[in-house]
Amino acid sequence: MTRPTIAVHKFSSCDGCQLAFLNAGEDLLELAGLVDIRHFLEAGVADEDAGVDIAFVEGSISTAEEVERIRRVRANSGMVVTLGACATAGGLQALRNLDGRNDAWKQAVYAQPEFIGTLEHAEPVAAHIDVDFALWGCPVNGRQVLAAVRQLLFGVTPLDPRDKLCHECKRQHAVCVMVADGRPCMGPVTRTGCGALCPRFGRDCYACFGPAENANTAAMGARLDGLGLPPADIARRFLFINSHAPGFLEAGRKHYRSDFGDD
Amino acid sequence: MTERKVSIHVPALTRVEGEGSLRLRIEHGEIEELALTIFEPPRYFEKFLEGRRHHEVIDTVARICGICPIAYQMSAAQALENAFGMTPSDWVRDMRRVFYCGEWLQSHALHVHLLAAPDFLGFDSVVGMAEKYPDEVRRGLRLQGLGNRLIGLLGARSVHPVGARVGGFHRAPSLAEVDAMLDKLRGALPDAESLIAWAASLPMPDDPQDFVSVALRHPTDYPMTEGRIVADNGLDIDVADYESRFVEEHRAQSTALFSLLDGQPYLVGPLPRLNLNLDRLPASSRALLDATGVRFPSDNMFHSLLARTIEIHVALVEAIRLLEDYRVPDSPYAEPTVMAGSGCGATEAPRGLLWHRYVVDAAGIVRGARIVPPTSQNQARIEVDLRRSLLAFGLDHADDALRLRAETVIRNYDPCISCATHFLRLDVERR
Amino acid sequence: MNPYLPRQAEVVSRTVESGDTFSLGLRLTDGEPYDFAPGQFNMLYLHGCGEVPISVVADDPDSDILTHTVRAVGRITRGLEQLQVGDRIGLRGPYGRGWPMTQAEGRDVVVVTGGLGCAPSVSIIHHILGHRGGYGHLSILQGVKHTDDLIWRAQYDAWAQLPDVDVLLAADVAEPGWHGHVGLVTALFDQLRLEPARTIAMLCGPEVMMRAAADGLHAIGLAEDRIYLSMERNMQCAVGHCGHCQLGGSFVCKDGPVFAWPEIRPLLGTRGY
Amino acid sequence: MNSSSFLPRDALQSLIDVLQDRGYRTIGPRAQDGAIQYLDIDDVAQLPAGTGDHQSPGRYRLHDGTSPRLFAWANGPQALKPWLFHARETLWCSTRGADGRLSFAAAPVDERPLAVIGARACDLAACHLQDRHFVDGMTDPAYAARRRGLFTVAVHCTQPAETCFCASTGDGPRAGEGFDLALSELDDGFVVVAGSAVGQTVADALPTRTASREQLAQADAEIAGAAARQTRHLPSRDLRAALFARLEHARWDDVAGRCLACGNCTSVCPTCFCHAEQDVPSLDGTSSEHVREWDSCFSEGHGYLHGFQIRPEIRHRFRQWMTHKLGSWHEQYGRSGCVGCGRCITWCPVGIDITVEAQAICGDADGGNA
Ligand SMILES: Cc1cc2nc3c(=O)[nH]c(=O)nc-3n(C[C@H](O)[C@H](O)[C@H](O)COP(=O)(O)OP(=O)(O)OC[C@H]3O[C@@H](n4cnc5c(N)ncnc54)[C@H](O)[C@@H]3O)c2cc1C
Ligand code: SF4
Ligand code: SF4
Ligand code: SF4
Repeated sequence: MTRPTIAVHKFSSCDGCQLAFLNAGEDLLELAGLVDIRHFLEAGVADEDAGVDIAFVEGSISTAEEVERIRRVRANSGMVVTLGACATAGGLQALRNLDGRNDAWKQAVYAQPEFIGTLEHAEPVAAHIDVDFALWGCPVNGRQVLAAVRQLLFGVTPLDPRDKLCHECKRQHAVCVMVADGRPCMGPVTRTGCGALCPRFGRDCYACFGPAENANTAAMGARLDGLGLPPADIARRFLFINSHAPGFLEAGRKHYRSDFGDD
Repeated sequence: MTERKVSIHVPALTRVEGEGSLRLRIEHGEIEELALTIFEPPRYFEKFLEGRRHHEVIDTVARICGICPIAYQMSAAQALENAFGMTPSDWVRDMRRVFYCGEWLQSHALHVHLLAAPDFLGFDSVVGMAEKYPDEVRRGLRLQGLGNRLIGLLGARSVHPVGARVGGFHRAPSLAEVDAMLDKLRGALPDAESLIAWAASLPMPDDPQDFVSVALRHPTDYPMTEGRIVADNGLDIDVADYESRFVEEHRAQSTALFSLLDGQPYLVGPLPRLNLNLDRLPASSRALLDATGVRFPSDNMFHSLLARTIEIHVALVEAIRLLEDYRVPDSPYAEPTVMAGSGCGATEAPRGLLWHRYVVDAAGIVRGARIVPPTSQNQARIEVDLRRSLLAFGLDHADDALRLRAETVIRNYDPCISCATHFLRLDVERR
Repeated sequence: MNPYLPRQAEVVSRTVESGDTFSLGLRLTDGEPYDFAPGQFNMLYLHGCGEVPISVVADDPDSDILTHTVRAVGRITRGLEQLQVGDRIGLRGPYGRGWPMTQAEGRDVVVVTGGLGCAPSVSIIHHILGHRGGYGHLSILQGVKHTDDLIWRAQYDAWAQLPDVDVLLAADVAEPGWHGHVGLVTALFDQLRLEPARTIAMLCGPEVMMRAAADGLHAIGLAEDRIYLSMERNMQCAVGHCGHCQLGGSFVCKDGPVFAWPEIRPLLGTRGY
Repeated sequence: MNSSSFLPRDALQSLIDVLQDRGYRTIGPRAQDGAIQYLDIDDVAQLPAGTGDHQSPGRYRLHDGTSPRLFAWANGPQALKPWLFHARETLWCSTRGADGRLSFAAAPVDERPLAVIGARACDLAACHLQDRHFVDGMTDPAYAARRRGLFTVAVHCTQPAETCFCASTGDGPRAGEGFDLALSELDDGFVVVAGSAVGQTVADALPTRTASREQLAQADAEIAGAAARQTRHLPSRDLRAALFARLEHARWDDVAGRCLACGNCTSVCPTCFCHAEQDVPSLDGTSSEHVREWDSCFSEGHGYLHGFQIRPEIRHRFRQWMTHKLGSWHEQYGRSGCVGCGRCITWCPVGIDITVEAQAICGDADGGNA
């Protein structure tokens, strides 16, 4: 029996999501026996253009070279799975897309901005190619990644939990930090996946897993307002790690004035 | 002798965090071109911070690097507390050290086993190495996993942990959790001990060279989260004075930025840390080091790997020491009194000194930020080392051997390219 | 007894019915008895992936093979599609209240199905044909979106040859050579040969189709409480615990899936129930 | 069984000790992470002496006081439900051999008996409802095993929160039945009543004395006072007809605009039973745990059919919740699914109030029979 082939590709990112594999401990060795890893630079395997069954892609697309490379990944891969917030929704670096700040920053930062080969926007992978499955989170949850790999090995689509974090928060018996402590928790609009880490640690969720299905961002914004957050702060609650995820972008823009100034 | 013309291009370096490439051109036995290129696109972190409230910084800077988020969080917390004129409680300082021990364990174990050791044992990757050295690889994965769990104790998860905040931690672990962790840490000591002996026995090139070691130095402890910045050239300054001696410079033909100390390349990371702080090692770590027979301070860059294994032991010993005295505090943090100001922070990331400065306004909103990661500090040094290491190795070696040697040299620095690519003042010249 | 625990079943046959529809013949391996009534369903379990409710199409009286006809639409059903003869799965059941075969005794029966709704109703036909004297005239009406979706053509042709059985087929979109009706299945009601007062109707298919059919049959004189519908809802446990299948106060898994029209009429078609 | 005795405050530890001696794991209220939670207790010192609470829609705060009382608070986010109907639990495990054969094994159930000290009337009523769901008819083995081993020490409620309305649903504040022991807390101790034969044997083992007439009178007065202080109520105990007659009421849209569909109300509700199942296989695929976890009618999966969502909008989900809880529950279990604990009001992050919404939709209903 031939083992399925996989590749892990890196684009603009912090490397944290790839660690879901490298941090897997014994599971990493087990995985290496179940699949044939053809390309994974950080693990020492380099064959960028290898044809594979499943390609995992970390990072957002933010240079012309990356646009070209992600197209090659698509062409060489049976399935493309995005790994984490950057690949799935643009990630933190997509903050530069807001209000054309990219150009302003380029001017401010680089002596010769015309040579900086970055695109105006840092974009999710799906803005450039078809994506078969998306794993959210900044970083992804390692257990979720391996579970997805397992389902793919079974020949079945992985589960895609899109429920609000509150469901999981309650299953974990965390005390609600919004109700019991007045914190601006984003759990009610954020998808599950992390295991409700922040509320379990007594703090508010900052939405690193992106928007949940049917997220009522208007009601959420109103609640944050009720907790005393100024509009710019409400905007920043939405415009953080998943600023370009549908739902969050519009919600953030509604409260967003300019340049996040305090008002 | 050599009349051949060699051009080696390693388009994508493997087993380094992030992506970089190396261009090497040798003509008539001379290195005509040697450039380590970082092609990770810039990620503008300092700009993202402007306009955000101080308490958002910790979660933001973690995202600069998935391998050493705690270093970013701890340097930032320190800098902001500094700006607010607050000193964290002893409990907080102890727990930060424990937190940091987790990162050293995790990052060093990852680097030693998954990234560097295959070089010295002649494997392409850890997967191949695991077949021949299953016990060693499993030992590494155990230590790495333990580091992750130790981070989780205070941070909930090991990549971009959520537990840290300005003023302390969001949550204090329970006694039961700490006890369970202590058991695991104690149980890992034999692994760390045998790891040091194993690392000392690895076939290492003997390659002495001149370099300036820079690290933090603490009055009593092995440096991690606090200290003055010192160097073996006599430098001894306060963290706040960093910018007066360290300058980032741009050089032609490279897209990366070089940090220089008084105009010269220098080295940060485990080897300089150890070289400068031998007298701060816990006694048991010191004894293990002495038993290797390797003389420190060492001027062999390849002893970085051995230094990492010593630091894995230090991390275990220190975490055990601090957690043995653990008590649950009344509050795991102190709320900062926000005021306008500016503050610096520096900690010893696994890869070396990580320096931050923030300017905040009276509302606690960040107005300016500067972050100097270890990889940019080592940049100049890596190129110097590459040039002379390859010459010492002998340019008439076959291409593959040259390439492997070059990669080995680079990987030995454990460069973290994601960290390095938030550079802000970057002048680019192309020909 | 743990009501959630599956039994092992072996795939003994696999038939492709159409592009996305296939039938699995399953045999329980534990040798324990298994009995079901027409209209009941099983939970089929794909190892490591999950469970789905699937109706029992028919049991072959001469063997112990349970046939399930499945349309591959999502995670699990596409996984089931990959099974080969000899593979093992989990099976628990049967569950639910099936078709009113007792109430139907001595009556004319009209079976109206849409799409894969034909699967759960094949058992009705088998039962009637197996107890031919016990029932009156049998009308079988099946509607599909496209003629390509029609499975079991030969079977329908065979049934149509039997005495006292009418088979009427309809397709919204027909390929050339189609002899059935083009349009909605409900338009076939004028062609029905039945005695409304002594007729019982059994419907299975998309809810819109069932509502239209129930209205249409009522209009031609069938009593409301003689019209039965088989409902579909999300089911996780199949024993009335998980709560997903609730339709008002009814648990579709145990109070249904077959309901008399008046039982569910108030909520049927109300968006959200 | 009905004779009342008095247990002095300083002898309360004996209750924990007796229960532990009899093999019970003892659970009781503790103030942790800012809320009263039912957790393991070994020592009365762990109980929340003097702690009280302020609750209002979407808000919960504990406060310290000087009272010696240990049960002078209204219920926290959860009570019995998580101990009987676990938030996440493996039902069975599937193992695949090298030859492809599968074998299935039920997950082991921790059958160690549990004693809960401090259960409230509303929670006992809710437990009774969950028994109807999980035990009567098709029996859930894990729930039933835990239920069999459960010993409840009720404490009649004297401190209702602003959000409580158990008096209006008829479920409190006095624990009427379904307990093994019931306590009334007074300043100097507890009036103890046994509610079962086992309860009586435990009561007999306690260093009690006879309760005085005054003590009994005060205990009754405090409970009555608690009922009188409740301000919220539902328009009627049976809102089935009224609700289902108003499925197109404009209020559903109004509440949908405010509702986050976060499912907190269903998670804290002591009677909600919905759950989902999923498989958690090992990485090598040889074994797989079939796990169930709390789900909610506010989740996407609850109303999902392939390619079709029964309840796509928040309005449908909220309406499903309320028409079930207050309406179709009557069809299923002969009463409303609400025991008036008020949790869904307090723990809703945006403070949606079931009594207000019910009033807005059915307020004009004639005793719910409109
Ligand atoms: C009583 C009953 C009898 C059925 N009989 C048949 C039959 O004979 N043949 C057939 O092909 N189909 C039948 N179905 C429908 C079949 O159960 C669904 O197509 C199947 O559950 C889809 O699962 P999936 O994982 O492939 O799809 P996905 O869309 O990936 O669904 C994911 C999950 O959602 C749930 N789900 C999705 N759709 C349905 C649905 N329609 N009903 C219940 N749960 C659902 C399941 O839990 C499923 O695992 C029947 C459904 C019911 C309720
Ligand atoms: S803490 Fe946050 S995630 Fe948890 S229930 Fe409250 S609002 Fe939801
Ligand atoms: S609680 Fe929110 S911010 Fe915290 S880890 Fe989970 S999704 Fe991310
Ligand atoms: S519906 Fe609300 S008040 Fe009623 S029992 Fe449930 S949580 Fe308590």
